[in-house]
Amino acid sequence: MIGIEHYVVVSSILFVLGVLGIFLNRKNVIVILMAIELILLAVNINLVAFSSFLGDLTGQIFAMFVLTVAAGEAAVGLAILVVYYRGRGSIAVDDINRMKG
Amino acid sequence: MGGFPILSVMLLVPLAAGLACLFMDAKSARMLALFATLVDLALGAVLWANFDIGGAQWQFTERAELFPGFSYALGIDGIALLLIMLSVFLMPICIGASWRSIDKRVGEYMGAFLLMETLMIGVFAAQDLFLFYIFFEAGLIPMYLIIGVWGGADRIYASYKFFLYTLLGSVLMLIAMLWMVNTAGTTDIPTLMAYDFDPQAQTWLWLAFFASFAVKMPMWPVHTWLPDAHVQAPTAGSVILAGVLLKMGGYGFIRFSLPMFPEASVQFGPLIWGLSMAAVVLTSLIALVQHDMKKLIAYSSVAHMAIVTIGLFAFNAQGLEGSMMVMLSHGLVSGALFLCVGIIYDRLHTREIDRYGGLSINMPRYALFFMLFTMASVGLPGTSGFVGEFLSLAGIYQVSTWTTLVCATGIILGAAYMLYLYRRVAFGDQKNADAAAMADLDARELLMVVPLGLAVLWMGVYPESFLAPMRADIAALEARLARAAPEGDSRLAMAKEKPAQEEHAAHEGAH
Amino acid sequence: MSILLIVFLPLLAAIIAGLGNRQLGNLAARSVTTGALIIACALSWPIFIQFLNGSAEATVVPVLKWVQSGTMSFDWALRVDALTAVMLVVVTTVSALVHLYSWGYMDEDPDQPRFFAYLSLFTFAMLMLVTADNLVQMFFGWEGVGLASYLLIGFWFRKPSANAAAIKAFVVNRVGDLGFMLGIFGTFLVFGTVSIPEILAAAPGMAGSTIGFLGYRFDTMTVLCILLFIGAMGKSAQLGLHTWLPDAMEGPTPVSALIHAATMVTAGVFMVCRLSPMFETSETAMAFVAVIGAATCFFAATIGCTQWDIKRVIAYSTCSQLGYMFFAAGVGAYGAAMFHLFTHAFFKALLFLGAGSVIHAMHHEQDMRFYGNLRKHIPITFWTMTAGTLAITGVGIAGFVGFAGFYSKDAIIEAAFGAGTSVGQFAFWMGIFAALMTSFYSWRLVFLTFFGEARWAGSEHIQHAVHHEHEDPSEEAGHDNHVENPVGTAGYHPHESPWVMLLPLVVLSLGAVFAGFVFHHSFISEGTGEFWRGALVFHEHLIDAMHEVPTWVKWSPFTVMAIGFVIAWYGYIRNTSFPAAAAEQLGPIYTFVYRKWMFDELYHYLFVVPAFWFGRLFWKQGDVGLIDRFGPNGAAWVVARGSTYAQKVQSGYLYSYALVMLLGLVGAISWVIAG
Amino acid sequence: MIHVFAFYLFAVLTVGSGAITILSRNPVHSVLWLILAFFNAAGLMVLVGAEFIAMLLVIVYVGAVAVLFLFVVMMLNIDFAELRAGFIKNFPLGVLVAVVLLAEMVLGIGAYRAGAMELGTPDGIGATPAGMTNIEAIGALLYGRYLFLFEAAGIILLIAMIGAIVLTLRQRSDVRGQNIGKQISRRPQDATRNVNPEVGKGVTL
Amino acid sequence: MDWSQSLRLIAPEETLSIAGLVLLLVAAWSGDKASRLISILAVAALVAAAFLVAPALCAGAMGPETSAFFGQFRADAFASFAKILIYLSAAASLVIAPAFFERFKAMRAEYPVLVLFAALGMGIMVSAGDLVTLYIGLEMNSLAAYVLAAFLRPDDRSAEAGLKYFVLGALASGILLFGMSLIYGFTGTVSFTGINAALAGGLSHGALFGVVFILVGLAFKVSAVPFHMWTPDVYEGAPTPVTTFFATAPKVAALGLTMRVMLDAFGDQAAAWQQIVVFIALASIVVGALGAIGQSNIKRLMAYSSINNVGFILIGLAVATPQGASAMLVYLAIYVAMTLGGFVAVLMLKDENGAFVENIPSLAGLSRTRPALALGLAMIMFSLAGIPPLFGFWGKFVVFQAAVQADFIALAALGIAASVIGAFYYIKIVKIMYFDEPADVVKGESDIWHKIILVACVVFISPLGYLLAKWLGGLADVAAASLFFAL
Repeated sequence: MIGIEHYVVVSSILFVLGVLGIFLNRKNVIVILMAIELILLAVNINLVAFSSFLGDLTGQIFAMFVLTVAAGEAAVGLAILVVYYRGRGSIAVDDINRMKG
Repeated sequence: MGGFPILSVMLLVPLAAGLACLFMDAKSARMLALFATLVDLALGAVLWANFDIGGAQWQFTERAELFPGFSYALGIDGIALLLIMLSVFLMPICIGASWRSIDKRVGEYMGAFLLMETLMIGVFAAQDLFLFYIFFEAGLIPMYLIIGVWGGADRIYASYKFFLYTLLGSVLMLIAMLWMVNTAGTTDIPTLMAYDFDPQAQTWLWLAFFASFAVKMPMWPVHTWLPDAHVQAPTAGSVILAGVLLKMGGYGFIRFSLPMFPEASVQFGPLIWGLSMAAVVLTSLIALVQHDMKKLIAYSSVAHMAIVTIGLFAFNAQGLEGSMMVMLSHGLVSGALFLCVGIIYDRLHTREIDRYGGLSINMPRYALFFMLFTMASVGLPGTSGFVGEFLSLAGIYQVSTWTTLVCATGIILGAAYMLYLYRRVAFGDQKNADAAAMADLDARELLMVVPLGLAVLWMGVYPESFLAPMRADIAALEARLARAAPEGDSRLAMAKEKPAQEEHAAHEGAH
Repeated sequence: MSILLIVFLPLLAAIIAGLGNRQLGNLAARSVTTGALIIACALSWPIFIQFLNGSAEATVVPVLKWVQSGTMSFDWALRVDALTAVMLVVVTTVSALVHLYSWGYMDEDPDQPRFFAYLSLFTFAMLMLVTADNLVQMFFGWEGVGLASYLLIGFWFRKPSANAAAIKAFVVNRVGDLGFMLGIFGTFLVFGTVSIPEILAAAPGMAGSTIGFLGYRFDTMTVLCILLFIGAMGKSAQLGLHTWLPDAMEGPTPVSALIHAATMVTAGVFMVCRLSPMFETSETAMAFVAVIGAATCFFAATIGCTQWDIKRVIAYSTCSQLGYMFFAAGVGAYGAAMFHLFTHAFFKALLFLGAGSVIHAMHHEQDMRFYGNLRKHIPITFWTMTAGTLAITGVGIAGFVGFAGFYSKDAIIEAAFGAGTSVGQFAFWMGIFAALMTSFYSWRLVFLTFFGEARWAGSEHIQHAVHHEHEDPSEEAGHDNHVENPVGTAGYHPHESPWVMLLPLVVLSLGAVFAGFVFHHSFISEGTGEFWRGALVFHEHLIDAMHEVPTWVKWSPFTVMAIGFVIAWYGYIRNTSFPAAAAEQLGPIYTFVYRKWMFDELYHYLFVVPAFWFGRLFWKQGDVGLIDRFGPNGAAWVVARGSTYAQKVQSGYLYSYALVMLLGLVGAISWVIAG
Repeated sequence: MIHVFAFYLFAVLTVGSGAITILSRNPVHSVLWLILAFFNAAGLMVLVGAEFIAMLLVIVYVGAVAVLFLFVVMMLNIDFAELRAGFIKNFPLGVLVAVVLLAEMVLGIGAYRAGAMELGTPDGIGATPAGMTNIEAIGALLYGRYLFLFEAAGIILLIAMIGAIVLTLRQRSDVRGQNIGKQISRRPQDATRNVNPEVGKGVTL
Repeated sequence: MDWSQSLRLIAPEETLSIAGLVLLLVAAWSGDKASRLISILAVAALVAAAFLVAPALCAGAMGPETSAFFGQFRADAFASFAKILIYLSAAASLVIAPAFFERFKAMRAEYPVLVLFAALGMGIMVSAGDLVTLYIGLEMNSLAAYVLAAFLRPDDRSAEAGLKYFVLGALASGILLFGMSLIYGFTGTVSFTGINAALAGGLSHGALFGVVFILVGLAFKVSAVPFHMWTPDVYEGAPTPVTTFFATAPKVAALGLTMRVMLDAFGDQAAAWQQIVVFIALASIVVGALGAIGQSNIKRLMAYSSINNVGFILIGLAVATPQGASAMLVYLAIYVAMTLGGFVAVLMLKDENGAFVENIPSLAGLSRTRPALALGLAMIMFSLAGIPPLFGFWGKFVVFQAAVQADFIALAALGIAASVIGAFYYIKIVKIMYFDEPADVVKGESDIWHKIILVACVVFISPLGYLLAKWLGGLADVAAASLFFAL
């Protein structure tokens, strides 16, 4: 029988993959944005699974809000990326270090 | 005095004048600063005249509850009175010392000094624990600026060292204060002075306060900020630093550490004795080899302050009164010595001892006063230095003879380095033409040193004026310490065959 | 009360002369100070005489409250009793004479007001010391005379040697003062008071009690007395703390006469006598005093035999004589000690002032090797100094008549013997040897100075003086005389000193001649207790013992005096090559003694050098190298490194930021799991 | 049984395509793998009975977000050859930490064995009323109880819109934009002018 | 549940959102020309909203009547306290903005609108009564903030700041969300009250993980070490008015939110997370101070300073008592004034061409060229260092007082000892301004609004501030009490 544990494991793996995607990549910011989407996906799986196993719809409502916000976030993120690209002509993560120290 | 809030006025006058100075040109700033400090001196005289010796312990009290746990409470006892007097007495002299030697940013300078005066009086007059802390700590700012802006070549290092050293010391005290207030439920200093903290807790509280006061004092081995600060500060800065700021440490011990944590104080007595012994011997030896006059006097301050601490931690009337007298005397004397250095520094712009020599020839008046202050620093009887030193050592003798012996070597070493200094500066041949051409004290300088000289002699010949106001307070403190006071190692034991009651009488005499 | 005038007139005069300084002018300063002293002197003698004839009682005149702290209380007060009276006349008389003498001696000095101010200040301090009613005021005087001594030794402050000597005097004295202070503390601890009469009254009751000191327990009175005596050792230049006294001769000669012969250095003796009831309670302390005194007496005399500087010889002589006084006190003969103090003041001041006169005449040459044949040039000086020498060597016929020193020194030697203790025996023999040497060096001084051939030519001072005259063309006579003058004079003509200098010499020589004869009944005879009236402990039985000593003991001082005289005569008049040969023969011993038993070298390497070395060590290695390096600077370094590291971590890369966040997350989770 | 099979299929595909998303060197491929991950995640959601959210996921993510990504990837005109997805220098440390994190999460939460997780007890507010479908129940909650948040979410989308516009909109001076109002209000008399020039003088424009 | 009551309780939010929407329309209609007008109107709206929330604070509102929308939203005294700070600092960042953006010809009408919406989001954050509201508020603020960070398009650094902020912010949101999902799963509810009740029996491992994830996510928002890495870069890169905004309002909001979550939802399980907060607080104090020491850009320095200050504020959280919460609020109020003043002073540093000076060495000798400005900045620096008698000391004082009262003596002692490191760089600024020879760089004229705000802030942090201490402390006490009021 598939229990809640399975879903939590899957979402945990996805979450860790997303986190990995953020900091392992050094060339491409877009992939980082996608990694963020993966994290949010992991959260959504968690929420939905909990919601279902609890028999409580709040989780699904929450997931909906997360989806909504994620869409907005993606838009803003890509917009910033575009601005950045226009200024610097690059989206390599390695180049994003004009400010440090 | 009726309900006249004289302490508040004393705080307010320099504060207001200081703020006004910021917006003034050099000339009027000087005049205003002098005027304000003289007004405060006059108020101080009124304060002293109206202080009722033998009256209530706390007089001239003012109290305004600002909010729970913090009130604007002022009031003085004899101890505070004397230290306030010291402050207001030195301030006009400081202004005078800066009259010509400070020519840049005079308004700000005077402002900083007047602010300093407010804070100093505040420290001694505060009756609320946190009010005290605020005044105590705030002094860092003007002093930092005074050293940093108007100081010597290496002023940045010195000002940082001064600021951070003392800050680190005092922040720990704040924690202890918070704990005390939390436990005792009051911020009122007089109440706290009578509050019996758990001896276990006292240990930590005492250490926290010690961290602050030891640095401020300064005690060996946390004294190294002092030589730098003194050397770099302008003359008046050194005067006020040595004259009053160092006394805050001693005042802290006598106002907080001893009465509030008697058991812990006794417990840590040997620590203090050890540090003081080290301070006396080490810093005196160091003073002996200095080439820089101010540094020499700075090191001598460390040694003198060690006499204060042993007096305080003798836990008896002689020691306590002695250390108060040392503080007052050191305030005058080291201030005066720094002034003496400043006077010749203004002429030759060097503090290098070897550049001077034979000043007695061309500056006889200067030499006279310098000699007077040197002797007072050495602790010659008849000058202020003696009374305190003698009483402190007499006090500690009853508790620890070793400490007495070691610290008393200070009178030998002190004589050695001070006379060696005097010899190199005022005696000998005139080695440098420019030093030989220096003019003797002018009227302004005489106006500064003469009052100091008179005060030094007064305190030496008739110290009763200074002992009387604090007698009752010291007695109260002694009584408070009595329950924990250690039995000295010099205890007298009568011969066996003596009748019992005679032994008893002898014991009473001895304590 | 006249005592107030006696004490405070000199102070007033000192203040006037000191503050007036050059504006006041020489004459005014001289007159004010000397006048004050003469008045003080004139007022002192009646007091002394009243005590002599028994018409005065001990009194205390309160002046001003001083300190009251807890149970410790002491005031400014002037005590007058027999002991004080003796000191009063000694101090004021010698001081007045020295003031007067200085009119002449210091005539050419540009800084006279300062000098006279110092002298008067000294007198004031000394008077405060002798009139002290409590130990602290005595300490005030004690340090006050130290200050004056410092100032006067360093009076010619341009001379490096004078400065060094002044500092040395002050610092070495402070070592003694340290002991004194500890003694006062201990006394207060034990008796609960510092008032001398009260202490003395209570002292016998403390016999047998013990006190803790430096972690050990000692007999109370022994500790206290020895500590106080250390103070006396410093001030009175006793063995170990004596090194400052010879150097103090850098000061002007009147100063040496007043301070380093007649008054200040005897303060230690005075103190021991003043506190005699205390010392009486501890045999150990007494023995200590006696042994130190006897040793000093011997040791200083040996050095005195070898020195060439006229003032140094007298200085070591002083040291030696002080030793006599101490061992007298140590064996219980306080009266004899005081008597010797009294007579010594006259003849030693006389000797110093005489030496000053010689030096004055010899254009500040002090080396006796460049003297000789002066008796014809300065006859009054010669005669007065001879009187002084007769006094110090103790010429007199036992039981009949003699010079001042005869009465006092013989009394001491007899008392030492009469005490009947082993310490007394030791002191006796030391005293005898010292008497021999006293006679030798005193006569040696006289012979070298006043007899023999003139040896002035070798002196740079004389050369300088002569050249000075040569360059003055108007001084034709000098040139002519030069040709005629015998070899060795270098054409120099010593002149007798002016009358202001000679008058004190004459007055003092009267004292040197008659003081012993006139006063010995009062000081050291049976029934003298009447005179002292409890001002010091007077052992009648010791007087008896003194009278009952064997005859050889009575005659031994005279005998050794005669032997010393003969040796001196042989070595410095009869066969002048003998001393050098003898010195050659003795070799290392001579050098050892000549170099003053190496005390200066020893102290230099034991204290001075290490003090500076340690000073530098604690400064450079301790404060800078250790405390600052690992304290503030170390902390600053750590912070700076931390800051660099923090900035390095802040690399600007997104992935490292994310990694740090992740590490934080993992850390937090690990923490809660572990917790 | 089919349930179990479906779960493992979707789970493996989700995780696998997620992994390839972040590891792929070509961002276009990444987007496509991401889409696959979303599809499978939607499948997982269907398995637990959250059809509406599953559909939403597909529609919103695949339909909008992923396409947006693709659009931007193409628009930025990136030199793909340059994007050789290199890894950071402390890659092993990163992976190690990530693995530790995963292990802690799985082990710590107790998801490694069945029944170890004790979920909370819902308060019943969000329970699906009897007879209502998932979508109806969600609708009721969303427009009832969560109305305030629903409105707030609208504002979030508005902010995202403003943000995206404000950041990327450029008034380019080299491109003449179309001013419709101006075009419409244009009259012949504004555009043409009759002149009668003298000979040899020409026309002043 | 009464809709009308709910709508009444969210009056400030309604004001702000309606104002935002209307102003957006105005902006769309009249373009950037109207940006000044829009700014003024936005400020008015913020001030109006502040007035609307004030009564709740003054009345010490707490309990069920402050709860709106089924407990999702709370309009209690605590929220009011935070909102007043948020709205006022948002208004201040609007007031100071035009002078800055005009220099770059980048003043856009959308700026005030975005700030308004961000303020709205922050208001929702501090009023959150459940996790969903929390998330919505947070994201509303964050999205606006990402855009604002990248707002200065001509400047590369601005875009980089936006990108970094966005990526890391999204990661933090992800962590936070994951934690929330766990909490939801292991408690079965999203409402704080429900969570609190559900956890009453103890913390399961899953819920514990949830708490930690949430704490980490929030720590990012308040820029506490080690989740602070974005702060210096973003503060440096973002346009100065935006940085001012970031350093003030969102800080208040995030801290308010953190307090709300940790003390309300997880308050009874404080033992589980206190030690983490203790560590974070101390680390923030130390790292903030260390990082600041080597800086030559004053905005970056202020960023580290804010990290450092957050450390002190978190000490108040670590003790998890009403006194601690009250102390945090007092500290926050003072912190906002200090930071605002500091950034306004930075904005006033212009060279003779009017270009902004961010380089610390350029401040050399400022006390002689611009004495008043130097004095103000020096006072702010001393105040940030916590030296009495400046008011900044009071903030530290109350925080440590709370720590000591809760028997966190060691924490207090360590924290205060570490504050000395911080003093080092604050007095370095003073040293540069006062002790060094003038570099004569700062010459430009300042905007009148900047002067007004700076003077106001300086007066507040001057010793005169102590006159307000009682009043401020009273309000903070009330606010903290409402936070601890068990619903």
